[in-house]
Amino acid sequence: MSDHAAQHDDTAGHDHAHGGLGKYLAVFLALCVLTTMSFFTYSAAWPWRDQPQVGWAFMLAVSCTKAMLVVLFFMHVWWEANWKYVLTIPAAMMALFLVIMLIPDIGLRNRMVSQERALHMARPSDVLLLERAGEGGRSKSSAH
Amino acid sequence: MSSPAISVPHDHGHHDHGHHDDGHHDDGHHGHLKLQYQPGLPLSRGKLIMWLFLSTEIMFFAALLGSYIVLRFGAAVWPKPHHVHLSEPIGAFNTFVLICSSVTVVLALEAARANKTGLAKFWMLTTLLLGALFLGVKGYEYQAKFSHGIYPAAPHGRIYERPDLYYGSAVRARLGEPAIIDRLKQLDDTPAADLTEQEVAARAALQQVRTMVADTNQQAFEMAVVADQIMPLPADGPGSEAHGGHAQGINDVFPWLQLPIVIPGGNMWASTYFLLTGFHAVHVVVGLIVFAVLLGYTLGPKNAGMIENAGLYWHFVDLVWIFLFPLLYLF
Amino acid sequence: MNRLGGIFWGLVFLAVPVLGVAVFAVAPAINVWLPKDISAHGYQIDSLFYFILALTGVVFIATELLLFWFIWKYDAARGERKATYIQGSHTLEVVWTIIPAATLLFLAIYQMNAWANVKMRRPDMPPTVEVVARQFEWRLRYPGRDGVLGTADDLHLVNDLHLPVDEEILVQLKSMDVLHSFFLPNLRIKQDAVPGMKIPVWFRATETGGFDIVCAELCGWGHYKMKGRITFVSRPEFDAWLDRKYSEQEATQPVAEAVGEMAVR
Amino acid sequence: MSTVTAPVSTEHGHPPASQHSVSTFLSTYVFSKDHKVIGLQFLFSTLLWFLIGGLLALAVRWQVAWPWSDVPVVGKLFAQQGGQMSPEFYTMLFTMHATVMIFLVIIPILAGAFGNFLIPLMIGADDMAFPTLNMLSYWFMWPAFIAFGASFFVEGGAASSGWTSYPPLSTNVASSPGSGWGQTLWLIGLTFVGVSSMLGSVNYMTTIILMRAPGMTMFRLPMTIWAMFITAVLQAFALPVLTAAGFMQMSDRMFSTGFFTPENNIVNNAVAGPGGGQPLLWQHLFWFYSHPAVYIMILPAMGMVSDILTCFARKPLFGYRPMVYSIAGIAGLGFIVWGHHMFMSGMNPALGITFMVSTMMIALPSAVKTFNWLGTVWGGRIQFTTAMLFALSFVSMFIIGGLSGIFMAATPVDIFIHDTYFIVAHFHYVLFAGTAMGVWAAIYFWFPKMFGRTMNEFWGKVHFFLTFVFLNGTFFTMHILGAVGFPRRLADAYHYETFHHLQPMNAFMTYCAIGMVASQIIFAVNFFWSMFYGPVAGRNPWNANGLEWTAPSPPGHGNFDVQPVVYRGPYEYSVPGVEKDHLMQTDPPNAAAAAAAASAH
Ligand code: HEA
Ligand code: HEA
Ligand code: CUA
Ligand SMILES: [Cu+2]
Repeated sequence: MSDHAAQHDDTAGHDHAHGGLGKYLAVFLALCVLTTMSFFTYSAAWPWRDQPQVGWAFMLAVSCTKAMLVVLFFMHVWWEANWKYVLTIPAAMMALFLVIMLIPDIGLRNRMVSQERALHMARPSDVLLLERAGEGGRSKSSAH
Repeated sequence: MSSPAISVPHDHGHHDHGHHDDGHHDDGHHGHLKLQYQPGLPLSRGKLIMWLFLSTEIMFFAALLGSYIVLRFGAAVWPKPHHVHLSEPIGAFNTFVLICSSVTVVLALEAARANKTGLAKFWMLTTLLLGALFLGVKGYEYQAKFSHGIYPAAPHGRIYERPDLYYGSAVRARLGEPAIIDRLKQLDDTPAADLTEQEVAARAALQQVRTMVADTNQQAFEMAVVADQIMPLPADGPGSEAHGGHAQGINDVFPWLQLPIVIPGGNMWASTYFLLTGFHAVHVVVGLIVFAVLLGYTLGPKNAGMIENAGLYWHFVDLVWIFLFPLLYLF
Repeated sequence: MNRLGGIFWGLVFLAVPVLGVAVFAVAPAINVWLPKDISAHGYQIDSLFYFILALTGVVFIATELLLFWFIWKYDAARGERKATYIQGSHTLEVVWTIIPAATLLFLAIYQMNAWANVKMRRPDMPPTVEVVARQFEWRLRYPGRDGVLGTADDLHLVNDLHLPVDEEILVQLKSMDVLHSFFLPNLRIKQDAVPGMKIPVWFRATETGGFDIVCAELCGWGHYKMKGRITFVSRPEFDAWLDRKYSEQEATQPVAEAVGEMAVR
Repeated sequence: MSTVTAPVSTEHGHPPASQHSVSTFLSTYVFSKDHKVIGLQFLFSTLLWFLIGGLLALAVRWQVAWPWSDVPVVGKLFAQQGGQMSPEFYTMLFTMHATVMIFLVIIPILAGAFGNFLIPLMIGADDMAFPTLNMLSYWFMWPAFIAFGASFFVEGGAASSGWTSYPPLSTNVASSPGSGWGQTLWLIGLTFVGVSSMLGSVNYMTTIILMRAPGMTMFRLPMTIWAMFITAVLQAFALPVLTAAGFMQMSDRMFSTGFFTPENNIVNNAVAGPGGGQPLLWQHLFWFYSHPAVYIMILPAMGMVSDILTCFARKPLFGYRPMVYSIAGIAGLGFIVWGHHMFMSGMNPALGITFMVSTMMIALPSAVKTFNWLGTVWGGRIQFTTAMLFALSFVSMFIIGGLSGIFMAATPVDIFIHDTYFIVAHFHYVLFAGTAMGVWAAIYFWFPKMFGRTMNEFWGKVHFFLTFVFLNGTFFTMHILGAVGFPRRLADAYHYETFHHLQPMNAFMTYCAIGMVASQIIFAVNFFWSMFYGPVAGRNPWNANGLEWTAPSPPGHGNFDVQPVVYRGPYEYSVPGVEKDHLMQTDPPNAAAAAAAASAH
């Protein structure tokens, strides 16, 4: 820490003009609203209830917007030079590339799955089974 | 080389005074020359190294999150949040807490720059408290998982993937443990009058479970019924009331039972959930330590750089949560 | 540094390409070379090997000789000449980027077919045999008389793989515990066995005889001794062998059953 | 030429020496924040581990050549079977050999020792940007030293699943009986190495970006610095992925999570855990780091060799900018080729094709580098110093190692040679014959700057000659062993019909390996002797032109006694029309001033 401590922020001068309570509060409100918006996918008004992918895409878009807001305003990137993208964009690209390359072997691992494994793997039918057991079984014993 | 002949050709503006005025180093200074440097990027060393560090953190969380994404979307079944006692409102509340703390830390920075040291301290303290609150809520959530037996642990967690023979024999084995046999006997002998209505019902259900698993020739559906009695999976989709929305299982009524439970996909869920939130929590803890240290300083313009760097780190922690929250709680 | 220095070191560096080439020239003669290839596809791999050997051989000899030549010629002890002041050459840079780029791109495209033949163009047929790797043995399962894997009449064996010659073989490769690798040096086949995955491996042998099955992925202390044998025989012989093994198994049903249980579970 | 030496440096070095000597000793030599001291700490530690790694290699070689025969001398130490090696011990040997060599020798000697020592000196800074962090990055190596070292002595022995540590072998305690702590300690050690490297790399980047001497623009940086800079970028971006994967593996081992194990993974007749994951996930994450890591293990050597070649060829570097761009190209491409280690792993074969193409392409920047080195030597005035010989051999050997990489990059050929000694030959050529030779070049070259004295040239050359001969004897032969398909990691392969005739060849290689390790005695003696009794070196014994040569040898605290100002690029050798055969980076532009400066020297 002491090393950091030593660094007086001599560029602080740049930032003084920016920011300000009002802007931060606006960003804060936007973040809160966006967070609440993620829940929109759960509401009855959401049209794509049987296509979860749409909801996921929506929520990721919301998250990315939130991330942008935090990076741009709270992390002051909006007011500063673009050099920070030099670091973060390649990192983000590499991260994305890693995930994409993981898809065929891990994301689609069930394509090559062995019977021994499949036999012990949870299946959607198990969930149905449990749900059916829930309806039948609980009404029988009626714990509630 | 004759030193006087060389004069520094340009004045390098404000950012290359860059000598580290490191406190620990100061006593050594009179010994050597104060060097001047070529202008590099228009920012302080502290800020640069912090951004570089954050880039490495991006890769760290990319590996964790990336693994989570492919493991999850490759799985045949993934539990719904309710199956694993994950509560969206609590998660959303924690998101809110972190957003607030992100605001307070910028406010602390602004206050410090404006030389309002008292105010800066106040905001810093608020940030610290918000961070602690976040951890507290996290701890509460963990506790809820643990108490339901939702964790991966050697040699086995209590989560079973499918209501099959293996599950049945695991329940049988648990019921056959000497300590449990005693408790069961005790329970059987308790007159119904001494029990609540719920307990009586649960006792009946338990009786049913015991006979069902005793028969080694069970069908999958019977095991599903057993699993449902022990810890029911809520059948309702999204939109239902959150935690507690499910009916109480035997495990909930008699916590000492700790019978194995069935959550399809639950083991991998638990593994990734604890991995991701665990490492996020570790980062929060580090942030709190930093804030605690900062509180020991005068938070004026002189130390604004420190606050800014700590803030950058804190915003990053917030950023990770911004992605964790929907991925873990809402998807 | 005296004059001898340059000459001496020049020769030391010259020895690298000279002896290097010599080693590769002598190796086949002393039978330290690619083992006999008995597969239908192996020639593609071997010829690619030779092609790359020739290509890299040329690059190797050329660069090493240049290095030797420069060491020899530009020894400081040779006269009081000043070094050439040259910062680089744009043309040269372009040339020695483009030529290797073209070569390598060609190589990349040229080999795709061989790769696809061995790993991507899976023959459309039921598996001939299932190979399940396990610490430290190869468990084999033949479909038995009904020709379907996974039924009660499967034939179970360990380490002793017999297959018909001149026929397309599809092996279904699995592992029970850790990673192993199914390596058939004489068939130019290698494929890791991964627990939880079933991986198809196909080949066609062109010669009869017995050959090694090597485990080529570290799988624990006994990795070195995880040896199997693969024997190619003619179809009639194979059928006879299968029959014999089958009756042996029936005679000792309970034992074989237990082995089978293990292999599936 | 002035010979300002040690006295000056002590004057500058530790002013408060007289006051409290114990704490000064600690803060000067042990918990020092001076980049030079930290660099030397790294150097000594890594050389020590180099020795250990080399001895482990000898034990490996012994078993391969004469399986199950009594191990001489040390045999009694691990007397499992009366001096004879057990197969599980063999797996530990090569695992720890590779772990030590890679994580405790090559990476820290390049980035830690030379990165630390050279970066501030060559860019004209008085220290790293964050000296305390720098000190921590050294001290974070110690838990790793201890963890790796201790792992030999714990119950069940050291890690034994190869340096690649593939699960489920590594995650499943039952799969290698008795291996309780070894693998866990390995993971702990790896984490600390990771933290150390991460701290180092962000610090180096900051230093190189912000603390260059006036006039030292990015394109006036010596290649060493460029290489160190890009290596730091590689580390910063690749390492966290391994750290994350390491934590996942640790959790698989300790909490039976199943990131890397499938369902129903039966080892030794027992189900291992709930599973649910995929073994290939580890391989992807591991190689996402470890492929860039092989470039982390060679780029700094490439940079240093470039500097040494120019100095002793008395010529500018051929194609400075292409050299810089090719390093960047290697780094960039290095991130998208990791799958070439997994061609046979069960990875999707279509994915294999994309990785094959990118792997082929990564030979391009390497080609550019190789040809530019040749161009640098061409037309020079070569001085055969020990450092130069090692640098030349780096080029010569890297070509061999690189070309064998092409065989493996060709997926169909890799089917046959994957996991054979062909691979072992490949990576020893790039790692040992390449990087280690580069490191020796750098040691001989910068030794005067480190200790103020030069190493003995005659014994240096003897060391070079013996190492060069023996290394080729050991490793070149491995290519043809690989061509037979001789598998790696086998304690004894002679019971296979295919390989039974290869024992004499292996015996030959082992003799050479013994010779190679024995030759290092010459080096060790020369090194320590020269530290105290070698001929005193001036500031610039090689007439090189980098900034580090304007500082005293060894440089005092703060490095420079004169503010360095840079007027030119790093390779101004044999400039036409200039009398002197080299112009320092600090020599002012006009000829008159240059001449004046020359006479002032
Ligand atoms: C410093 C370390 C280093 C370096 C620099 C390299 C460089 C390269 N490596 Fe290597 N590699 C390792 C260390 C290294 N490697 C290690 C440690 C392993 C094994 C890990 C393990 O399994 O334990 C390995 C394994 C390995 C494999 C996996 C093999 C297998 O397990 O089956 C492959 C496959 O493609 C590969 C390829 C390459 C290629 C194409 C290069 C290229 O970068 C080489 C480029 C250079 C040249 C090509 C030479 C110079 C160029 C010319 C003279 C121009 C003309 C050339 C042509 C036109 C061909 N390497
Ligand atoms: C940088 C990496 C590096 C280096 C330098 C070496 C060096 C050597 N290696 Fe190794 N090796 C690997 C990395 C390295 N290796 C890796 C990654 C593997 C794969 C492991 C796996 O499969 O998981 C491997 C595997 C491996 C095998 C294959 C084992 C098997 O698969 O069964 C063999 C076999 O011959 C071998 C031999 C050698 C030999 C003889 C040396 C010799 O060159 C060693 C020579 C040693 C010295 C010359 C020591 C010198 C000492 C000093 C200089 C100190 C002086 C001291 C002072 C001044 C204080 N190594
Ligand atoms: Cu099985 Cu190695
Ligand atoms: Cu690689």
